[in-house]
Amino acid sequence: MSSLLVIIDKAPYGHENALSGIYIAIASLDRGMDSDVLLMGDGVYAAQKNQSADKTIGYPSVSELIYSIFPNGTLFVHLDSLTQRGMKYEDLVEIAELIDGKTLHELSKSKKHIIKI
Amino acid sequence: MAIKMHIGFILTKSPSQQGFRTFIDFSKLYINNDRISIYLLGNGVYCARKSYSDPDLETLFKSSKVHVSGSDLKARGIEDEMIKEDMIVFSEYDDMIIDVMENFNQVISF
Amino acid sequence: MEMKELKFDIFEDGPLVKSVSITKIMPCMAEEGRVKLAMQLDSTLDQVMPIFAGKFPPGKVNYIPHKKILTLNTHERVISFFPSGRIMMMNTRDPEEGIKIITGFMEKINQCYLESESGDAGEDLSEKLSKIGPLNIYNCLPQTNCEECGTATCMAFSMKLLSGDSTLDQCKPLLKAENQNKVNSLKELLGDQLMKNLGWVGN
Amino acid sequence: MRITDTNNRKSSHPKVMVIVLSDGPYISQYADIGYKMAQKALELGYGVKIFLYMDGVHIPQKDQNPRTLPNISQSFEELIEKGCEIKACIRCAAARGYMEESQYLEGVEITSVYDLAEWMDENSKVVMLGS
Repeated sequence: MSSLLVIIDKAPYGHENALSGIYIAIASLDRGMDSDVLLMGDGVYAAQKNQSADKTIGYPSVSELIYSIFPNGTLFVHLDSLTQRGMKYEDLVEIAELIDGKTLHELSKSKKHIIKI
Repeated sequence: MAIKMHIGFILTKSPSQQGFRTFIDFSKLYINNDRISIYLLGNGVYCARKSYSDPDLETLFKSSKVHVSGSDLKARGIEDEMIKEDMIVFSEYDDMIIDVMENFNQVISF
Repeated sequence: MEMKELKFDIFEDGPLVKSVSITKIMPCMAEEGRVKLAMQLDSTLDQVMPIFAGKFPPGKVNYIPHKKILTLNTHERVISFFPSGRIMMMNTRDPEEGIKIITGFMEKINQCYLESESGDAGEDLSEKLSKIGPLNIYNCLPQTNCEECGTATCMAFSMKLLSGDSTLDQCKPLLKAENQNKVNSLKELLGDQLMKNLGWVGN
Repeated sequence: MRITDTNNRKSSHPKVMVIVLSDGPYISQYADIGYKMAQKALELGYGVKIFLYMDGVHIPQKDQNPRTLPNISQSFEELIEKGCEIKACIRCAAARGYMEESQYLEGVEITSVYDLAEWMDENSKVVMLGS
Protein backbone atom coordinates (compact mmCIF):
# COMPACT_ATOMS: atom_id res chain seq x y z
CA MET A 1 0.00 0.00 0.00
CA SER A 2 1.28 3.47 -0.86
CA SER A 3 1.75 6.09 1.83
CA LEU A 4 1.89 9.87 2.02
CA LEU A 5 2.94 12.67 4.33
CA VAL A 6 1.53 16.11 3.54
CA ILE A 7 3.61 18.91 5.07
CA ILE A 8 1.76 22.20 5.50
CA ASP A 9 3.95 25.17 6.45
CA LYS A 10 1.67 28.09 5.64
CA ALA A 11 -0.95 29.65 7.91
CA PRO A 12 -4.56 28.94 6.90
CA TYR A 13 -6.81 31.44 5.03
CA GLY A 14 -3.94 33.76 4.08
CA HIS A 15 -3.03 31.06 1.58
CA GLU A 16 -5.12 28.31 -0.01
CA ASN A 17 -2.35 25.79 0.71
CA ALA A 18 -3.48 24.54 4.14
CA LEU A 19 -6.96 23.79 2.82
CA SER A 20 -5.62 22.22 -0.37
CA GLY A 21 -3.10 20.10 1.51
CA ILE A 22 -5.85 18.68 3.71
CA TYR A 23 -7.94 17.85 0.63
CA ILE A 24 -5.03 15.81 -0.78
CA ALA A 25 -4.73 13.97 2.54
CA ILE A 26 -8.47 13.24 2.66
CA ALA A 27 -8.52 12.01 -0.95
CA SER A 28 -5.52 9.71 -0.46
CA LEU A 29 -7.02 8.32 2.78
CA ASP A 30 -10.31 7.65 1.00
CA ARG A 31 -8.28 5.78 -1.61
CA GLY A 32 -6.84 3.55 1.11
CA MET A 33 -3.40 5.18 1.38
CA ASP A 34 -1.61 5.42 4.71
CA SER A 35 -1.58 9.21 4.87
CA ASP A 36 -0.86 11.76 7.58
CA VAL A 37 -0.68 15.54 7.80
CA LEU A 38 2.27 17.37 9.38
CA LEU A 39 1.98 21.00 10.41
CA MET A 40 5.32 22.86 10.52
CA GLY A 41 6.23 26.53 10.75
CA ASP A 42 3.19 28.77 10.37
CA GLY A 43 1.28 25.65 9.37
CA VAL A 44 0.72 24.89 13.06
CA TYR A 45 -1.81 27.74 13.13
CA ALA A 46 -4.09 25.43 11.12
CA ALA A 47 -4.51 23.27 14.26
CA GLN A 48 -5.67 26.18 16.44
CA LYS A 49 -9.04 25.18 17.89
CA ASN A 50 -12.25 27.24 17.71
CA GLN A 51 -11.64 28.68 14.25
CA SER A 52 -14.82 30.02 12.68
CA ALA A 53 -13.83 31.02 9.16
CA ASP A 54 -17.17 29.88 7.68
CA LYS A 55 -19.21 32.24 9.82
CA THR A 56 -16.79 35.17 9.51
CA ILE A 57 -14.83 35.40 6.26
CA GLY A 58 -16.84 32.69 4.49
CA TYR A 59 -13.96 30.27 4.06
CA PRO A 60 -14.30 26.59 4.98
CA SER A 61 -12.92 26.27 8.49
CA VAL A 62 -9.63 24.39 8.34
CA SER A 63 -9.86 23.23 11.96
CA GLU A 64 -13.26 21.72 11.07
CA LEU A 65 -12.13 20.09 7.82
CA ILE A 66 -9.03 18.55 9.40
CA TYR A 67 -11.21 16.20 11.47
CA SER A 68 -12.01 14.37 8.22
CA ILE A 69 -8.60 12.69 8.28
CA PHE A 70 -9.40 11.07 11.64
CA PRO A 71 -9.14 8.21 12.59
CA ASN A 72 -7.24 6.72 9.63
CA GLY A 73 -4.88 9.66 9.28
CA THR A 74 -3.03 11.49 12.06
CA LEU A 75 -2.62 15.24 12.40
CA PHE A 76 0.97 15.80 13.55
CA VAL A 77 2.04 19.17 14.91
CA HIS A 78 5.76 19.94 14.92
CA LEU A 79 6.65 20.57 18.57
CA ASP A 80 9.43 23.15 17.97
CA SER A 81 7.28 25.15 15.54
CA LEU A 82 4.50 25.18 18.13
CA THR A 83 6.68 26.35 21.03
CA GLN A 84 8.40 28.95 18.83
CA ARG A 85 4.94 30.48 18.37
CA GLY A 86 4.14 30.42 22.07
CA MET A 87 1.32 27.95 21.55
CA LYS A 88 0.36 25.05 23.78
CA TYR A 89 -1.08 21.60 23.24
CA GLU A 90 -4.32 22.80 24.86
CA ASP A 91 -4.71 25.43 22.13
CA LEU A 92 -5.03 22.73 19.47
CA VAL A 93 -7.88 20.70 18.00
CA GLU A 94 -8.45 17.39 19.77
CA ILE A 95 -6.99 15.14 17.10
CA ALA A 96 -3.62 16.95 17.09
CA GLU A 97 -0.58 14.83 18.03
CA LEU A 98 2.66 16.59 18.97
CA ILE A 99 5.73 15.22 17.23
CA ASP A 100 9.42 15.83 17.97
CA GLY A 101 12.31 15.73 15.51
CA LYS A 102 13.39 12.17 16.14
CA THR A 103 9.89 10.74 15.81
CA LEU A 104 9.28 12.88 12.73
CA HIS A 105 12.42 11.46 11.15
CA GLU A 106 11.13 7.91 11.72
CA LEU A 107 7.68 8.86 10.42
CA SER A 108 8.93 10.52 7.26
CA LYS A 109 11.26 7.62 6.50
CA SER A 110 8.27 5.28 6.63
CA LYS A 111 6.47 7.22 3.87
CA LYS A 112 6.60 6.53 0.15
CA HIS A 113 5.64 10.08 -0.79
CA ILE A 114 6.22 13.38 1.00
CA ILE A 115 4.87 16.65 -0.35
CA LYS A 116 5.35 20.13 1.10
CA ILE A 117 2.50 22.37 0.08
CA MET B 1 17.87 1.71 14.15
CA ALA B 2 16.13 2.32 10.82
CA ILE B 3 18.01 1.65 7.60
CA LYS B 4 20.06 4.41 5.99
CA MET B 5 18.35 5.85 2.94
CA HIS B 6 19.13 8.21 0.12
CA ILE B 7 16.97 11.33 0.38
CA GLY B 8 16.78 13.96 -2.34
CA PHE B 9 15.79 17.57 -1.78
CA ILE B 10 14.88 19.99 -4.54
CA LEU B 11 15.16 23.57 -3.27
CA THR B 12 13.71 26.44 -5.29
CA LYS B 13 13.55 29.08 -2.57
CA SER B 14 16.02 31.80 -1.61
CA PRO B 15 16.91 31.95 2.12
CA SER B 16 14.35 34.65 2.88
CA GLN B 17 11.52 33.04 0.92
CA GLN B 18 8.65 31.24 2.62
CA GLY B 19 9.44 27.54 2.81
CA PHE B 20 13.20 27.87 3.21
CA ARG B 21 12.97 27.59 7.01
CA THR B 22 10.80 24.48 6.67
CA PHE B 23 13.42 23.03 4.35
CA ILE B 24 16.18 23.66 6.91
CA ASP B 25 14.17 22.27 9.85
CA PHE B 26 13.06 19.21 7.89
CA SER B 27 16.36 18.37 6.19
CA LYS B 28 18.08 18.66 9.61
CA LEU B 29 16.42 15.39 10.61
CA TYR B 30 18.35 13.46 7.97
CA ILE B 31 21.83 14.82 8.76
CA ASN B 32 24.15 12.09 10.11
CA ASN B 33 21.35 9.59 9.58
CA ASP B 34 20.94 9.28 5.84
CA ARG B 35 22.60 10.07 2.54
CA ILE B 36 21.47 13.50 1.32
CA SER B 37 21.50 14.99 -2.17
CA ILE B 38 20.29 18.51 -2.87
CA TYR B 39 19.36 20.12 -6.18
CA LEU B 40 19.23 23.92 -6.21
CA LEU B 41 16.89 25.33 -8.88
CA GLY B 42 15.36 28.74 -9.57
CA ASN B 43 15.86 31.09 -6.64
CA GLY B 44 17.31 28.17 -4.73
CA VAL B 45 20.64 28.88 -6.43
CA TYR B 46 21.08 31.98 -4.25
CA CYS B 47 21.85 29.53 -1.42
CA ALA B 48 25.00 28.58 -3.35
CA ARG B 49 26.54 32.04 -3.12
CA LYS B 50 29.77 32.22 -1.09
CA SER B 51 28.68 35.60 0.22
CA TYR B 52 25.62 34.10 1.90
CA SER B 53 26.20 31.96 4.95
CA ASP B 54 23.73 30.49 7.41
CA PRO B 55 25.14 28.08 10.04
CA ASP B 56 22.31 25.56 9.56
CA LEU B 57 22.68 25.68 5.78
CA GLU B 58 26.45 25.16 5.97
CA THR B 59 26.04 22.14 8.26
CA LEU B 60 23.50 20.68 5.85
CA PHE B 61 25.65 21.35 2.76
CA LYS B 62 28.68 19.78 4.50
CA SER B 63 26.82 16.50 4.89
CA SER B 64 25.19 16.55 1.45
CA LYS B 65 25.99 16.32 -2.23
CA VAL B 66 24.85 19.67 -3.65
CA HIS B 67 23.96 20.27 -7.32
CA VAL B 68 23.30 23.75 -8.70
CA SER B 69 21.50 24.66 -11.92
CA GLY B 70 24.04 26.46 -14.12
CA SER B 71 21.48 28.29 -16.22
CA ASP B 72 19.73 29.59 -13.08
CA LEU B 73 23.11 30.78 -11.73
CA LYS B 74 24.09 32.61 -14.93
CA ALA B 75 20.59 34.04 -15.31
CA ARG B 76 21.15 35.67 -11.92
CA GLY B 77 24.66 36.83 -12.71
CA ILE B 78 26.27 34.37 -10.36
CA GLU B 79 29.65 33.27 -11.79
CA ASP B 80 31.20 29.92 -10.90
CA GLU B 81 33.86 31.55 -8.69
CA MET B 82 31.10 33.21 -6.66
CA ILE B 83 29.68 29.92 -5.38
CA LYS B 84 30.65 27.75 -2.41
CA GLU B 85 33.15 24.89 -2.50
CA ASP B 86 32.21 21.39 -3.67
CA MET B 87 29.09 22.41 -5.56
CA ILE B 88 28.28 20.46 -8.71
CA VAL B 89 27.07 22.84 -11.42
CA PHE B 90 24.82 21.13 -13.98
CA SER B 91 23.41 22.33 -17.28
CA GLU B 92 21.05 19.49 -18.24
CA TYR B 93 18.35 17.99 -16.02
CA ASP B 94 19.36 14.39 -16.90
CA ASP B 95 21.20 13.59 -13.66
CA MET B 96 18.48 15.14 -11.52
CA ILE B 97 15.70 13.18 -13.23
CA ILE B 98 17.63 9.92 -13.00
CA ASP B 99 18.47 10.59 -9.33
CA VAL B 100 14.81 11.27 -8.58
CA MET B 101 13.52 8.25 -10.49
CA GLU B 102 16.26 5.69 -9.79
CA ASN B 103 18.53 6.69 -6.90
CA PHE B 104 16.51 8.59 -4.31
CA ASN B 105 14.41 6.56 -1.87
CA GLN B 106 12.47 9.75 -1.28
CA VAL B 107 12.30 13.12 -2.99
CA ILE B 108 10.94 16.25 -1.32
CA SER B 109 10.74 19.67 -2.94
CA PHE B 110 10.74 22.97 -1.09
CA MET C 1 -19.40 23.62 1.61
CA GLU C 2 -21.42 26.45 3.22
CA MET C 3 -24.43 25.52 5.36
CA LYS C 4 -26.22 26.81 8.43
CA GLU C 5 -26.32 24.62 11.53
CA LEU C 6 -29.04 21.96 11.77
CA LYS C 7 -29.97 21.53 15.42
CA PHE C 8 -31.95 18.54 16.65
CA ASP C 9 -33.46 18.51 20.16
CA ILE C 10 -33.57 14.86 21.15
CA PHE C 11 -33.95 14.58 24.94
CA GLU C 12 -35.63 17.65 26.42
CA ASP C 13 -34.64 16.65 29.96
CA GLY C 14 -31.55 14.61 29.21
CA PRO C 15 -29.27 14.75 32.27
CA LEU C 16 -26.18 15.49 30.14
CA VAL C 17 -26.87 15.67 26.40
CA LYS C 18 -30.13 17.13 25.13
CA SER C 19 -29.48 18.15 21.56
CA VAL C 20 -27.10 17.52 18.67
CA SER C 21 -26.22 19.76 15.72
CA ILE C 22 -24.95 18.74 12.31
CA THR C 23 -22.08 21.16 11.71
CA LYS C 24 -20.88 19.85 8.36
CA ILE C 25 -21.91 17.39 5.66
CA MET C 26 -19.06 16.17 3.45
CA PRO C 27 -19.01 13.66 0.61
CA CYS C 28 -17.63 10.30 1.74
CA MET C 29 -15.74 9.14 -1.32
CA ALA C 30 -14.96 5.80 0.30
CA GLU C 31 -18.45 4.81 -0.83
CA GLU C 32 -20.36 6.47 -3.66
CA GLY C 33 -23.30 8.60 -2.57
CA ARG C 34 -22.54 8.36 1.14
CA VAL C 35 -21.71 11.34 3.32
CA LYS C 36 -19.40 12.12 6.23
CA LEU C 37 -21.17 13.96 9.05
CA ALA C 38 -19.61 16.31 11.59
CA MET C 39 -21.87 16.72 14.61
CA GLN C 40 -21.70 18.61 17.88
CA LEU C 41 -23.42 17.62 21.12
CA ASP C 42 -24.65 20.32 23.49
CA SER C 43 -22.27 19.13 26.22
CA THR C 44 -18.68 17.97 26.63
CA LEU C 45 -18.01 14.26 27.23
CA ASP C 46 -14.79 14.38 29.31
CA GLN C 47 -16.46 13.00 32.40
CA VAL C 48 -18.38 10.13 30.79
CA MET C 49 -15.92 9.08 28.09
CA PRO C 50 -14.05 6.35 30.04
CA ILE C 51 -17.34 4.77 31.16
CA PHE C 52 -18.93 5.23 27.73
CA ALA C 53 -15.95 3.50 26.11
CA GLY C 54 -16.51 0.48 28.36
CA LYS C 55 -20.08 -0.01 27.15
CA PHE C 56 -19.16 -1.63 23.84
CA PRO C 57 -17.80 -5.00 22.74
CA PRO C 58 -14.00 -4.60 22.98
CA GLY C 59 -13.60 -5.70 19.36
CA LYS C 60 -15.55 -2.69 18.15
CA VAL C 61 -13.78 -0.11 20.30
CA ASN C 62 -10.68 1.95 19.67
CA TYR C 63 -10.09 4.27 22.64
CA ILE C 64 -7.23 6.72 23.14
CA PRO C 65 -7.15 7.16 26.93
CA HIS C 66 -4.80 10.17 27.09
CA LYS C 67 -7.01 12.04 24.60
CA LYS C 68 -10.34 10.53 25.61
CA ILE C 69 -11.21 9.99 21.95
CA LEU C 70 -13.48 7.00 21.29
CA THR C 71 -13.76 5.46 17.83
CA LEU C 72 -16.42 2.82 17.28
CA ASN C 73 -16.76 0.42 14.39
CA THR C 74 -20.50 -0.07 14.35
CA HIS C 75 -23.57 0.21 12.08
CA GLU C 76 -21.20 -0.64 9.16
CA ARG C 77 -19.30 2.60 9.67
CA VAL C 78 -16.70 4.37 11.76
CA ILE C 79 -17.94 6.84 14.37
CA SER C 80 -15.59 8.96 16.50
CA PHE C 81 -16.60 10.71 19.73
CA PHE C 82 -14.41 13.57 20.98
CA PRO C 83 -14.30 14.94 24.57
CA SER C 84 -15.49 18.33 23.28
CA GLY C 85 -18.78 16.70 22.29
CA ARG C 86 -17.87 16.63 18.62
CA ILE C 87 -18.81 13.52 16.62
CA MET C 88 -17.54 12.40 13.22
CA MET C 89 -19.65 9.79 11.43
CA MET C 90 -18.35 8.24 8.22
CA ASN C 91 -20.15 6.42 5.44
CA THR C 92 -23.66 7.68 6.22
CA ARG C 93 -26.72 7.59 3.95
CA ASP C 94 -28.13 11.01 4.93
CA PRO C 95 -28.41 13.37 7.93
CA GLU C 96 -31.67 11.69 9.01
CA GLU C 97 -29.96 8.30 9.30
CA GLY C 98 -27.07 9.92 11.14
CA ILE C 99 -29.37 11.50 13.70
CA LYS C 100 -31.31 8.26 14.17
CA ILE C 101 -28.10 6.41 14.97
CA ILE C 102 -26.66 9.16 17.18
CA THR C 103 -29.89 9.32 19.22
CA GLY C 104 -29.17 5.79 20.48
CA PHE C 105 -25.67 6.81 21.54
CA MET C 106 -26.93 9.98 23.25
CA GLU C 107 -29.20 7.81 25.36
CA LYS C 108 -26.19 5.66 26.35
CA ILE C 109 -24.15 8.78 27.11
CA ASN C 110 -26.86 10.05 29.46
CA GLN C 111 -26.94 6.67 31.23
CA CYS C 112 -23.16 6.78 31.65
CA TYR C 113 -23.48 10.29 33.08
CA LEU C 114 -26.00 9.15 35.68
CA GLU C 115 -23.74 6.22 36.61
CA SER C 116 -20.72 8.48 37.00
CA GLU C 117 -22.77 10.90 39.11
CA SER C 118 -24.16 8.16 41.34
CA GLY C 119 -20.64 6.78 41.65
CA ASP C 120 -21.56 3.23 40.60
CA ALA C 121 -19.74 3.69 37.34
CA GLY C 122 -17.67 0.62 38.10
CA GLU C 123 -14.04 0.29 37.06
CA ASP C 124 -12.48 2.28 34.24
CA LEU C 125 -12.34 -0.26 31.42
CA SER C 126 -10.75 2.01 28.88
CA GLU C 127 -7.20 0.81 29.59
CA LYS C 128 -8.27 -2.85 29.61
CA LEU C 129 -10.17 -2.76 26.30
CA SER C 130 -7.13 -2.36 24.09
CA LYS C 131 -5.34 -5.30 25.72
CA ILE C 132 -7.98 -8.03 25.36
CA GLY C 133 -7.73 -10.11 22.17
CA PRO C 134 -9.54 -13.27 21.00
CA LEU C 135 -6.65 -15.46 22.13
CA ASN C 136 -6.87 -14.20 25.74
CA ILE C 137 -10.54 -15.15 25.75
CA TYR C 138 -10.01 -18.45 23.95
CA ASN C 139 -7.55 -19.53 26.65
CA CYS C 140 -10.33 -19.13 29.22
CA LEU C 141 -12.90 -21.16 27.25
CA PRO C 142 -13.56 -24.92 27.57
CA GLN C 143 -11.98 -25.37 24.09
CA THR C 144 -14.18 -28.37 23.31
CA ASN C 145 -15.49 -26.95 20.00
CA CYS C 146 -18.86 -28.41 21.03
CA GLU C 147 -20.72 -26.01 18.72
CA GLU C 148 -23.53 -25.63 21.30
CA CYS C 149 -23.14 -21.88 20.90
CA GLY C 150 -23.83 -22.25 17.20
CA THR C 151 -20.24 -21.45 16.26
CA ALA C 152 -17.91 -24.08 14.83
CA THR C 153 -14.91 -23.47 17.07
CA CYS C 154 -14.19 -21.86 20.44
CA MET C 155 -11.66 -19.57 18.72
CA ALA C 156 -14.33 -18.30 16.31
CA PHE C 157 -16.66 -17.90 19.31
CA SER C 158 -14.16 -15.74 21.19
CA MET C 159 -13.85 -13.50 18.15
CA LYS C 160 -17.65 -13.19 17.92
CA LEU C 161 -17.66 -12.32 21.63
CA LEU C 162 -15.30 -9.42 21.07
CA SER C 163 -17.25 -8.16 18.08
CA GLY C 164 -20.48 -8.41 20.05
CA ASP C 165 -21.97 -11.00 17.69
CA SER C 166 -22.10 -13.64 20.44
CA THR C 167 -22.69 -13.52 24.21
CA LEU C 168 -20.95 -15.49 26.97
CA ASP C 169 -24.17 -17.19 28.10
CA GLN C 170 -24.27 -18.97 24.73
CA CYS C 171 -21.33 -21.08 25.91
CA LYS C 172 -23.26 -23.78 27.80
CA PRO C 173 -20.21 -25.77 28.98
CA LEU C 174 -19.07 -22.69 30.94
CA LEU C 175 -22.12 -23.12 33.19
CA LYS C 176 -21.06 -26.65 34.14
CA ALA C 177 -19.41 -26.99 37.54
CA GLU C 178 -16.23 -28.59 36.18
CA ASN C 179 -15.57 -25.43 34.20
CA GLN C 180 -15.78 -23.07 37.18
CA ASN C 181 -12.01 -22.57 36.97
CA LYS C 182 -12.46 -21.36 33.37
CA VAL C 183 -15.13 -18.93 34.52
CA ASN C 184 -12.80 -17.67 37.23
CA SER C 185 -9.97 -17.07 34.79
CA LEU C 186 -12.42 -15.23 32.53
CA LYS C 187 -13.49 -13.02 35.43
CA GLU C 188 -9.83 -12.40 36.18
CA LEU C 189 -9.21 -11.36 32.58
CA LEU C 190 -12.35 -9.29 32.02
CA GLY C 191 -13.59 -8.21 35.42
CA ASP C 192 -17.25 -8.34 36.42
CA GLN C 193 -18.21 -5.24 34.43
CA LEU C 194 -16.96 -6.59 31.08
CA MET C 195 -18.29 -10.06 31.92
CA LYS C 196 -21.71 -8.46 32.18
CA ASN C 197 -21.20 -6.45 28.97
CA LEU C 198 -20.31 -9.66 27.17
CA GLY C 199 -23.56 -11.27 28.35
CA TRP C 200 -22.46 -13.40 31.32
CA VAL C 201 -25.48 -14.30 33.44
CA GLY C 202 -24.13 -17.09 35.67
CA ASN C 203 -22.17 -16.46 38.85
CA MET D 1 16.69 1.35 -16.73
CA ARG D 2 14.45 0.77 -19.75
CA ILE D 3 14.17 3.53 -22.34
CA THR D 4 11.00 3.50 -24.40
CA ASP D 5 9.96 5.73 -27.26
CA THR D 6 7.13 7.84 -25.90
CA ASN D 7 6.41 10.01 -28.90
CA ASN D 8 2.73 10.57 -29.65
CA ARG D 9 1.43 8.09 -27.12
CA LYS D 10 1.05 7.67 -23.39
CA SER D 11 4.21 6.21 -21.92
CA SER D 12 4.09 2.57 -20.94
CA HIS D 13 7.11 2.96 -18.68
CA PRO D 14 6.33 1.48 -15.26
CA LYS D 15 8.10 4.32 -13.49
CA VAL D 16 6.19 7.58 -13.50
CA MET D 17 7.18 11.09 -12.47
CA VAL D 18 4.24 13.01 -11.06
CA ILE D 19 4.68 16.78 -11.11
CA VAL D 20 2.24 18.92 -9.12
CA LEU D 21 2.15 22.60 -10.10
CA SER D 22 0.39 25.08 -7.81
CA ASP D 23 1.48 28.45 -9.25
CA GLY D 24 0.04 30.16 -12.30
CA PRO D 25 2.26 30.80 -15.32
CA TYR D 26 4.64 33.80 -15.45
CA ILE D 27 4.17 34.88 -11.81
CA SER D 28 6.91 32.42 -10.90
CA GLN D 29 9.46 30.15 -12.59
CA TYR D 30 7.71 26.94 -11.48
CA ALA D 31 5.71 26.25 -14.64
CA ASP D 32 8.97 26.47 -16.62
CA ILE D 33 10.90 24.28 -14.19
CA GLY D 34 8.04 21.76 -14.27
CA TYR D 35 8.08 21.81 -18.06
CA LYS D 36 11.85 21.24 -18.21
CA MET D 37 11.60 18.33 -15.76
CA ALA D 38 8.68 16.74 -17.63
CA GLN D 39 10.41 17.18 -20.99
CA LYS D 40 13.62 15.53 -19.76
CA ALA D 41 11.79 12.71 -17.97
CA LEU D 42 9.83 11.94 -21.16
CA GLU D 43 13.06 12.05 -23.18
CA LEU D 44 14.57 9.50 -20.76
CA GLY D 45 11.55 7.28 -21.33
CA TYR D 46 9.68 7.76 -18.06
CA GLY D 47 5.98 8.22 -17.78
CA VAL D 48 5.10 11.78 -16.80
CA LYS D 49 1.86 13.00 -15.24
CA ILE D 50 1.25 16.63 -14.36
CA PHE D 51 -1.42 17.63 -11.86
CA LEU D 52 -2.47 21.27 -11.87
CA TYR D 53 -3.55 22.40 -8.43
CA MET D 54 -4.64 25.76 -7.02
CA ASP D 55 -3.37 28.54 -9.35
CA GLY D 56 -1.67 25.86 -11.44
CA VAL D 57 -4.98 25.42 -13.27
CA HIS D 58 -4.24 28.67 -15.18
CA ILE D 59 -1.25 27.10 -16.93
CA PRO D 60 -2.85 25.27 -19.90
CA GLN D 61 -5.31 28.04 -20.77
CA LYS D 62 -5.64 28.57 -24.54
CA ASP D 63 -4.54 31.66 -26.47
CA GLN D 64 -1.80 32.87 -24.16
CA ASN D 65 0.34 35.60 -25.62
CA PRO D 66 3.15 36.61 -23.28
CA ARG D 67 5.06 39.37 -25.05
CA THR D 68 8.23 39.05 -23.01
CA LEU D 69 8.26 35.53 -21.55
CA PRO D 70 8.41 32.02 -23.02
CA ASN D 71 4.90 30.86 -23.94
CA ILE D 72 3.92 28.24 -21.35
CA SER D 73 0.92 26.92 -23.26
CA GLN D 74 3.14 26.10 -26.25
CA SER D 75 5.53 24.22 -23.95
CA PHE D 76 2.67 22.23 -22.46
CA GLU D 77 1.20 21.50 -25.88
CA GLU D 78 4.53 19.90 -26.73
CA LEU D 79 4.43 17.83 -23.52
CA ILE D 80 0.95 16.53 -24.35
CA GLU D 81 2.12 15.54 -27.84
CA LYS D 82 4.95 13.58 -26.28
CA GLY D 83 2.52 11.58 -24.16
CA CYS D 84 2.43 13.59 -20.92
CA GLU D 85 -0.86 13.24 -19.02
CA ILE D 86 -2.14 16.55 -17.69
CA LYS D 87 -5.05 16.91 -15.28
CA ALA D 88 -6.47 19.95 -13.51
CA CYS D 89 -8.19 19.89 -10.12
CA ILE D 90 -11.90 20.58 -10.70
CA ARG D 91 -12.34 22.44 -7.39
CA CYS D 92 -9.50 24.82 -8.26
CA ALA D 93 -10.49 25.08 -11.95
CA ALA D 94 -14.16 25.85 -11.27
CA ALA D 95 -13.18 28.43 -8.66
CA ARG D 96 -11.11 30.19 -11.34
CA GLY D 97 -13.70 30.03 -14.08
CA TYR D 98 -12.58 26.95 -16.02
CA MET D 99 -15.74 24.91 -16.38
CA GLU D 100 -15.11 23.59 -19.90
CA GLU D 101 -12.12 21.55 -21.03
CA SER D 102 -12.48 23.52 -24.27
CA GLN D 103 -10.97 26.49 -22.41
CA TYR D 104 -7.81 24.40 -22.12
CA LEU D 105 -5.27 22.96 -24.52
CA GLU D 106 -6.57 19.78 -26.12
CA GLY D 107 -5.77 16.78 -23.94
CA VAL D 108 -5.96 18.54 -20.57
CA GLU D 109 -8.57 16.87 -18.36
CA ILE D 110 -10.50 18.49 -15.54
CA THR D 111 -10.75 15.90 -12.77
CA SER D 112 -10.74 15.69 -9.00
CA VAL D 113 -7.87 15.54 -6.52
CA TYR D 114 -8.72 11.84 -6.18
CA ASP D 115 -6.88 11.27 -9.45
CA LEU D 116 -3.75 12.77 -7.90
CA ALA D 117 -4.17 10.40 -4.96
CA GLU D 118 -4.30 7.47 -7.39
CA TRP D 119 -1.18 8.70 -9.19
CA MET D 120 0.77 8.58 -5.93
CA ASP D 121 1.36 4.83 -6.05
CA GLU D 122 4.32 2.52 -5.50
CA ASN D 123 5.82 3.22 -8.94
CA SER D 124 5.69 7.00 -8.95
CA LYS D 125 7.84 9.81 -7.60
CA VAL D 126 6.08 13.07 -6.81
CA VAL D 127 7.64 16.51 -7.22
CA MET D 128 5.61 19.43 -5.91
CA LEU D 129 6.45 22.84 -7.39
CA GLY D 130 4.97 26.10 -6.18
CA SER D 131 5.50 29.23 -4.08
